[in-house]
Amino acid sequence: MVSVTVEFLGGLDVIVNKQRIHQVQIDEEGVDMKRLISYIADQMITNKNDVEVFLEDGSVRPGILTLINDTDWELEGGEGYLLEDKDVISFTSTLHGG
Amino acid sequence: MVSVTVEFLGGLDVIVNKQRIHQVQIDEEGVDMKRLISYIADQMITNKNDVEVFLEDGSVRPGILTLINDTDWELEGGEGYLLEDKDVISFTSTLHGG
Amino acid sequence: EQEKRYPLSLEEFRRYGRQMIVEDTGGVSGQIKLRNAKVLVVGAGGLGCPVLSYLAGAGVGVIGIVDNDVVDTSNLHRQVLHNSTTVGMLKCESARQVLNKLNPFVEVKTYPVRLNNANAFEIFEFYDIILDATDTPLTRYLISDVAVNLGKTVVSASGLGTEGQLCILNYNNEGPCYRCFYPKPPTPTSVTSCQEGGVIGPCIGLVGTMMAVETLKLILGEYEKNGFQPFLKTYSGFPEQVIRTFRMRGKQSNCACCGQTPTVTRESIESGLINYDAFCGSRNYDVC
Amino acid sequence: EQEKRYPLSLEEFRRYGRQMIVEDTGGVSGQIKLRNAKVLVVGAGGLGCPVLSYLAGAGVGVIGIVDNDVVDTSNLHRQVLHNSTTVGMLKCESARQVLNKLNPFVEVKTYPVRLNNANAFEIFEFYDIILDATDTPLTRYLISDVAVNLGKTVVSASGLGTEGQLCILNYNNEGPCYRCFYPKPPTPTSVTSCQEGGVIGPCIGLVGTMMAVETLKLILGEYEKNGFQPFLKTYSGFPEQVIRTFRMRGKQSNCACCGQTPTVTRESIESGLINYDAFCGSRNYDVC
Ligand SMILES: [Zn+2]
Ligand SMILES: [Zn+2]
Repeated sequence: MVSVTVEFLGGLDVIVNKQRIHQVQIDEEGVDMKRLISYIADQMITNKNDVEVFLEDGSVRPGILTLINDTDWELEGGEGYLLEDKDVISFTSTLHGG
Repeated sequence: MVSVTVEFLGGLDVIVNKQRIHQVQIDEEGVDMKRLISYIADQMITNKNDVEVFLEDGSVRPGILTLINDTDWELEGGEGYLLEDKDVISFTSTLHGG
Repeated sequence: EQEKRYPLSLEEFRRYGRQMIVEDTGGVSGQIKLRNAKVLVVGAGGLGCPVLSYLAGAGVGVIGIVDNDVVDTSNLHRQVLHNSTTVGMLKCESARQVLNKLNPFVEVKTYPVRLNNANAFEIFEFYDIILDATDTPLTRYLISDVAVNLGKTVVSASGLGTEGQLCILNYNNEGPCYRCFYPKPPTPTSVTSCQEGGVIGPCIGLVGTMMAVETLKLILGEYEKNGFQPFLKTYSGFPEQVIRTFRMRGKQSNCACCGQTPTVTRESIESGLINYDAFCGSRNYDVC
Repeated sequence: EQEKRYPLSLEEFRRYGRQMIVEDTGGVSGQIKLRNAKVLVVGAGGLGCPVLSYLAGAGVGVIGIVDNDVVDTSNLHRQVLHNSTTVGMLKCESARQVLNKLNPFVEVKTYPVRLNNANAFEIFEFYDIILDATDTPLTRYLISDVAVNLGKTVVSASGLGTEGQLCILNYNNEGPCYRCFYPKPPTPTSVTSCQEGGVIGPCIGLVGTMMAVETLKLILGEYEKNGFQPFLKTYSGFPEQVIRTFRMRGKQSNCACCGQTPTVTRESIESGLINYDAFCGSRNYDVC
């Protein structure tokens, strides 16, 4: 079981009831980022048409940055990172306006 | 014994060797803010003429804000607050330029 | 004719459309709040320049500017609303000319005076929100004291070098005032103003821009919606750009101005009983 | 005569004195670095306006502006360098007029063209630092790709609504480039630009002001002194003003542009082999 904070930034909150910050608890052992991502797609995105805003080919869509405790997930092991209690996982879409 | 981080912001670092962030360890029991302040005046301010920039009538000079873990020390008990390990204590002088 | 049927003119829809479609602004009703708002900016210097531009751009109905200083070449690295051709002109007038061209829908009132005990109430009364963009402790106490006595909210900021600070005072007559934070004034010798201390243009400009954001939030009712918690924000530009938010004390019941038995009243201020010069030490008052 | 004896003229001392006394600027030697610097700003919109003002104010020797758009009334709530009397004028020209008056010591070069595969190298070559203040993914890839191939550092920012993002790309040819962060472009339909999304003036302005601070730090050698760690900063204005700093990946050895076997080369870009339109979807390119 693991309990983490998940943030949807840069406008991404539109896919999760316009709520930026979510407390997420997953009652499984060894939850990695890959599992969290599928959990978000299955359990948290209310309108299933919005899943493609978040996922592409089974992974986080290009243009969305994924952060683990304010650090690029590439530096933390990416999809294989094992979640720990109190981790803060952030997804932010890249903005393009200027 | 207690080990805390002490920050000198808003230009106050000039009185402590121009170093903003200090790790401070005091080998005593029951260290409160009042003791930390006297410790800073006695042990950390290198030029004794600078003590009056930090202290007035034995307490932190008017115009300097004192924060305990990013919270106004007035909300945390002021001089009587007992330090805990890993606390972050910040002193910042009030700026007036515009 | 058209003005009667629609709350905003077509030209206003065109001008403000891009901000009206941002959900936080509240669309048409938010734009009308902005048009009905009257904001006084004390100081058209490093903080005041970006504040004035963005408030005028957003369509704040009336903007007052208090500043009795004239534009100097040494201001221009940070006071980017003014320019080399307005050197020697009153800053409030130099600013007014630019704002009138930026947005003719906004009424700009100028007060080329030094704010003091005698004139502050008269100037403040007309406005909803007061912005403290000045540079001396003297004026910071005066602005807060007068605003509390008139029941106005203050957005107060300051900056020096590469750093800045921002807070909201007397929010809705519920939040703390300047004297709640600083019951005793600093000794004059310990205060550095930008006169002597130096300042980096975009660092003070960033804090001024933060003031504009806070002012829009006040007008649009953002704090009504989400609640107000007293805070002080600090910005530093070097070595890394960081905003920190400190949670601050609330209104103090023993505050000399906003407390239960205030001594800093309209009478004591206007009569000169509260002597701001002696209180803070007699320093040259220059909005810079 | 005087120019020969002193590195700066008396007029320059007067104009820049207040920033030169800030320790972080490095005084005279820092001011000379600023005077020798050549900075290109792509986009004179919501980000570009404050950047241009503060860089000109600070005394950056040559400032180039790339923008082929004209000023529209709907820009003015956030693009506060322009005004109602320059509606219809090219933005780069409108900006140049203001900057020339703000600081006659600064040379302003204008490029009223749409940046593309064919002209980017020629324009970029003259400059030391490139600022990406544009609003489409297409241009963000193009700017990063060309800068990497010419060995230039990029300050890249964007904003929408009440939020913004900022990073430094290809820092000193050591840091990551845009493709290191985003190897695959987003699908066009998932991208909102300010064309449709709306934006609050001082929020995008604050991010533009952050760009100016980063540019001054690059010119003054701040990152040489303290070391560079790849980062992405995000700003949000509502409900609370916050800057967050994310620690980001470094240069990727498999990056198509800055990696060990690059396919995105000057030749492949200029020949049109890299098709930015197809790559990112064909969207209208408008710097707004
Ligand atoms: Zn009070
Ligand atoms: Zn790369």
